Amino acid sequence: MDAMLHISTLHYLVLGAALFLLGVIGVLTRRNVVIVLMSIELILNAVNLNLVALSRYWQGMPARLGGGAQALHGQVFAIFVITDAAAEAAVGLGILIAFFRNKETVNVDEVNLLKW
Amino acid sequence: MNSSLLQSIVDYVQSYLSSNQTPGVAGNWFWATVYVLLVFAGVSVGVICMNWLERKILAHMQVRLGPMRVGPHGLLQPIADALKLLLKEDIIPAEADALVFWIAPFIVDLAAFTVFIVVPFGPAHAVTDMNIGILFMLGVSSLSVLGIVTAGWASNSHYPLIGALRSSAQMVSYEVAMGLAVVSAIMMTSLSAEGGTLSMIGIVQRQQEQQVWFVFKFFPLGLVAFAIFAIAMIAETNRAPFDLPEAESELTAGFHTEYSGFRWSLFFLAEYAAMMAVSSIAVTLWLGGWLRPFPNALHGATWDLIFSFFPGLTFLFLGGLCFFNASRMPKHPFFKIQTMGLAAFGAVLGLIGLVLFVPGIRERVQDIFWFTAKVAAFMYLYIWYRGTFPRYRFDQLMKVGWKVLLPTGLALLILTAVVAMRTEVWAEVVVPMWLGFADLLRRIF
Amino acid sequence: MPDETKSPSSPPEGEPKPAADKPASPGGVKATPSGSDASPAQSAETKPTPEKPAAAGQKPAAEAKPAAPPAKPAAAGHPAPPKPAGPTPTPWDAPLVAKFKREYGSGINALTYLGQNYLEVDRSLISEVLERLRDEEQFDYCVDITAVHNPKREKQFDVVWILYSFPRNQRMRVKTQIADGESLPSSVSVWATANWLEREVFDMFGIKFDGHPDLKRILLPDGWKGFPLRKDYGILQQDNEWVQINLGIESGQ
Amino acid sequence: MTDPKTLSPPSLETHVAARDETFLDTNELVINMGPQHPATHGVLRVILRLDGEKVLGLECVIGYLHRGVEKIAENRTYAMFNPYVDRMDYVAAVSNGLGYCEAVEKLLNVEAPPRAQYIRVILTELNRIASHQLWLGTHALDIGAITPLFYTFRDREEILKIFEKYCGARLTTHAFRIGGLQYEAYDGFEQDVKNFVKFVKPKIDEYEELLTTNRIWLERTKGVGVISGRDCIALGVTGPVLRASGVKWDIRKAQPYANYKNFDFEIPTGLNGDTYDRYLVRMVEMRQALRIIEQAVEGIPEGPIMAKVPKVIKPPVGEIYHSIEAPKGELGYFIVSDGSTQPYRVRVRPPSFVNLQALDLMCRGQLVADVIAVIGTLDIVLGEVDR
Amino acid sequence: MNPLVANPPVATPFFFYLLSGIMIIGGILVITRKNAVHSAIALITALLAQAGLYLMLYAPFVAGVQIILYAGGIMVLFLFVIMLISIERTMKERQFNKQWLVGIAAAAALGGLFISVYAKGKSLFPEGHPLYPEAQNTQAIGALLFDSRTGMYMFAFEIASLLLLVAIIGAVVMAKKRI
Repeated sequence: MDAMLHISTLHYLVLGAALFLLGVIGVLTRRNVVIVLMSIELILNAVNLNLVALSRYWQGMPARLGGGAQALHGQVFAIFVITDAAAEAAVGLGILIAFFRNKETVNVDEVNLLKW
Repeated sequence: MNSSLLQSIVDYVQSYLSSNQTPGVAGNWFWATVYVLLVFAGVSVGVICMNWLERKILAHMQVRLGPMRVGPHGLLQPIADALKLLLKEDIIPAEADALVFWIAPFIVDLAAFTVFIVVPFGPAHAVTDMNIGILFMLGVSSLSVLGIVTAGWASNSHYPLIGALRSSAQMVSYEVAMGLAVVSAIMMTSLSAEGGTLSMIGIVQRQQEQQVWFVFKFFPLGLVAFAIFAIAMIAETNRAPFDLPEAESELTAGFHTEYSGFRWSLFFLAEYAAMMAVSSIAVTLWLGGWLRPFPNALHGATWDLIFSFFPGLTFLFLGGLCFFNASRMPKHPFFKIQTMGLAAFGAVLGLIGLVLFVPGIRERVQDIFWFTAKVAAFMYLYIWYRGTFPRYRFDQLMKVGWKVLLPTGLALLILTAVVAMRTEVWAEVVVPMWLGFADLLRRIF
Repeated sequence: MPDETKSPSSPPEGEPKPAADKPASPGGVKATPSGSDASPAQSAETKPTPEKPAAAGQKPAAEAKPAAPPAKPAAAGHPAPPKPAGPTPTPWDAPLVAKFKREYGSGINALTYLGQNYLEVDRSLISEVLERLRDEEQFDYCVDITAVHNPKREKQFDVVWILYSFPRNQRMRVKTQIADGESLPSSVSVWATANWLEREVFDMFGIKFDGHPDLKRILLPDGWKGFPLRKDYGILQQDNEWVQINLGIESGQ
Repeated sequence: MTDPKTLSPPSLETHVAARDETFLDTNELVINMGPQHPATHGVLRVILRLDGEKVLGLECVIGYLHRGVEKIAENRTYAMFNPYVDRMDYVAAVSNGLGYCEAVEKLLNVEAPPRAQYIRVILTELNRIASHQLWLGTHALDIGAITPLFYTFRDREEILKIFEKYCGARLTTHAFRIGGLQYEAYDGFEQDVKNFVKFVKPKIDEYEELLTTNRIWLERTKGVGVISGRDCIALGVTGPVLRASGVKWDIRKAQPYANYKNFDFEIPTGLNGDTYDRYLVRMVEMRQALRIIEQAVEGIPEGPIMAKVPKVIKPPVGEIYHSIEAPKGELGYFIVSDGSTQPYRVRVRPPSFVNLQALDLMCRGQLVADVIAVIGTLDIVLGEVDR
Repeated sequence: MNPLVANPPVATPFFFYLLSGIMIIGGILVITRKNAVHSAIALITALLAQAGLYLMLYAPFVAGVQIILYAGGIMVLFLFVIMLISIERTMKERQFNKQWLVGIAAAAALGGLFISVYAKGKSLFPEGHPLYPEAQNTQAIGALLFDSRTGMYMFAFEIASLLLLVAIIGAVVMAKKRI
């Protein structure tokens, strides 16, 4: 019970893993490209959660091991991941629109040609 | 026991009143809750006042009287309106996506009201002081676009959809210019000894320290940044002359065409709350937040005392205005109740004014007063614009956002950065960089 | 009022007014008090005969028609013919008229009434005449297209084009007669404005215009029955029908 | 200014904008604007074909206000039909009445006496100002400026008061009778009119102050709904729209009726044929109308106000077309008489109806917001479009 | 003196379970909803809850970026695109593809992997309560990103901005019909 009530870094990691799995299931099973992209966002967020949680953990480390207030690399990395996600969403949705215009569908199973 | 309980309550209140921290920062959950409720109530009352004021001021700009029937000078009109809206049938179009249609106004309201938890009405008068205060405000207020987009989509009708698309495009593009202007102000905070800050209270304190409102800092850079923000915030709140998403003549009512009654009133509430929120940002960042005007020219204890009388004087003036108008009411018995009501309202205002002269209260309240007065000036500007300007067309609006405000904001940012750079940075970074560059050139050629 | 057809104080283009209008303007009111029963056929004969073989070839066909134009002034609106109180149309003399007469012979009849000129044109010539009026005679502005229904005549409809020329500052009308069910060539290609005007004529009279891009009802709903501005259209019929269908009772009208 | 002599048949095809690329043109949107829409000035229904916000084409659906005025005329006597014409362009009822009365007078071969003519001109020009004021208010409202509406209505009220004092009605006045006037001008009419002229002159400056140099107003109206003089003529567009496109043509000058030839006034013309020019043209027209009123009110002669018209109006057999320059454009009446007391056929040539036809051409390639501006600038009154 | 150090957050477990519950439910809704707009709203909710978790982890700057960029930016883009493509037809189609079983199996395998990693390497995972040493989080991140002395992500930052530029151009090229 104590483990349940005392939120440690591990809790965040488990949550991240769960979200990651949900994202993977979404990517693998859905046919709607928009939802596939959203699942990818879910995956990226799960990773971000891990990064931030571990960064938090690392700050608690002694400074001689590289911890302390400056140990924010995880958070910086999370920011880069968000940047990445923005780029990915922009290009992905751009492709989606081009695809939709040509095929009138957003079904990922229809994306089976290397040309329009 | 009873007296000791009372005593402890008084002590508690006293301890709070003498505290210099916001309840959120002090970790005081009770006071934080009280503050949240107070802010919520205050904003709601502000919206009601704005409703009445906008109709009256606009009416007088347009050679008409505005509401005159419900209560003296239509003072009770907003309440009547609110009642009417609450009692109206709640219509959800048959083809609409009921769930999303239902949620959308709440998203907008949530975004509009949540930002107020970091708005600093005074050094200790805020729900909390966040490390990322201004970032939080910008972020959360940008969430309202989600509500608008979903409202437009869920209505399943062309007009709301176009309104929503317009609105989201407009808000997203003006956020950029807005952000640039904000960054330049934040850059100015970093000139203080304590370093820069994103906290709303911190920003005002930096202005106090530097003894200048940021609107006057690095003249005209601060002014330009303020102007950019002032334009962008009107676009951000979808008000005239940028009120395209709800352009009546084109899109009937834009994204909330299909909304009625209570749900519509939520949009209305959110619009005015958002107006106050962005005005608060502008006041905090550039106009010195809760600081009283003319702190440099008219400084000293005497002036402080004189300025601290202003809240009470304002209320007395309003009360006197009520009495004056009550005396001008027609003497017909039909108007008897209205006259009495107006006089009573004036009396209440006067009493509040008198209470505000009490020394302890006077000192605590003047921060809130000056902040509110500055925000109210912005509110008046909003109404004035609406009475004066025609509406931009969509492409022109985008042009203003992307081709005028954005480049200006970028240039401003760079200029501010250059001007604000400290000497040691010049010595350590800029000069060596250029020297190195020159060296590189020399080696190449 | 006679001023109206006089040369305006400042014609827009300073264009001299054609001579044709001059005699007409005073004559419109008092100078020509009725009488002159100059039949159009006569006046047509006073004109030079058609030289063009093509026009000559038309002649036999046109010959059959004189019956119509002479009948015209009489029929111009004559359910009740009684007293010839007012002025009657007089022939219209103008270079334009002379030219058209020369080419089309009796297919064309030019008259002036109250200082206003009009051409009565045979239906077969109408598209050509209209086009030439615009191209050669500068009648660049089609003011209006309308029709008049005379159920008692064999050719029931007068279709009227009201034209105006900016360079000449001159108005004229072109009229033609068609029977019920006959169609007319559309003049949308001549004047773009004819689009809606022809639609309205179709809407109100049921006259079809061939070659019109989108000939459908314009003012009345699509399901409307009948053509209201025909004289034989009962005003109440539509109402009665609607009441019977929708309310299931006899209309009280 | 377009030289009408050089006009040749217009090529409208150039305006049929090809569907060119826009961002995200995933599908074409068909939007139905009206008939219940705040900006369609009544019950105009416009079906817009949009590409994003760009107009690919539009179709007007009209007739919602059709009352069969022309059919009514065939069942009324000449005098009885007179009030009906007021209901067509109800914001310029006096002009409608003027056109009808003059047309019948022409058919009857009578002329209204000079005093009646002068009063007619005063009232008609007052009504032109009222119509333009209403146009300005609603047009500005469409473009988003809400305040001018109230200013113009405040000032239009003064005109309506004069009408009310003159004939008892404010909107559908039925001010004129066939052959002259029913009512003699009331005492103080001249003074009222003079006062009004003095009152309204600074007000027009006030409207202009709000709008003419307003940046947003300029951006919204310049280059919007451009139509060339050639296209105007081809489409039969008349009135301020035609003049704003550079064609200096006004029936009051070209073929003067009433006694406009006695008055000194200018015809304003525009250069670009856009919405802004139409706005300026109408503003100048208001001032010119004031000029005419000033001259007319100075020179009102004494004398009878009614010509000798028989009690029962029975025009001789014949037909007449008479047109006047209404505030919206050329308002014509084509009346066929069969010698009886009822007109055999009355055809009204409504300026709004014909001008509305140009909407499609003017809006192609523009944005939705411009459609609103263009509908406003055409100054249509649906009562007249539908009759 | 740092207020955050002075006042450790109250009711951490409650808020953690609340927010993580919202996130899990949101995630499930994202991958199961038929209507893409509903999915998007569920995702937005999850993202906002995640921002709350960041705040609990004393990463306010990341939380702010999460709200501004994810909820306010990326998701608006998603909603925008969903509106542009007609949704009715998509909703009538089958929602899951043929290999949904395979997908779930793969995910389950991955989950098993996670669990086994946890079970085997329990000692590797952090335990105990972290301290609350951190004060000027935003400033520290800024220093890490930009400072001329302590910053080490300057280059990466510039690369990221280049990436965004490329993404902008790419999105325009993709979405525009004819350039």
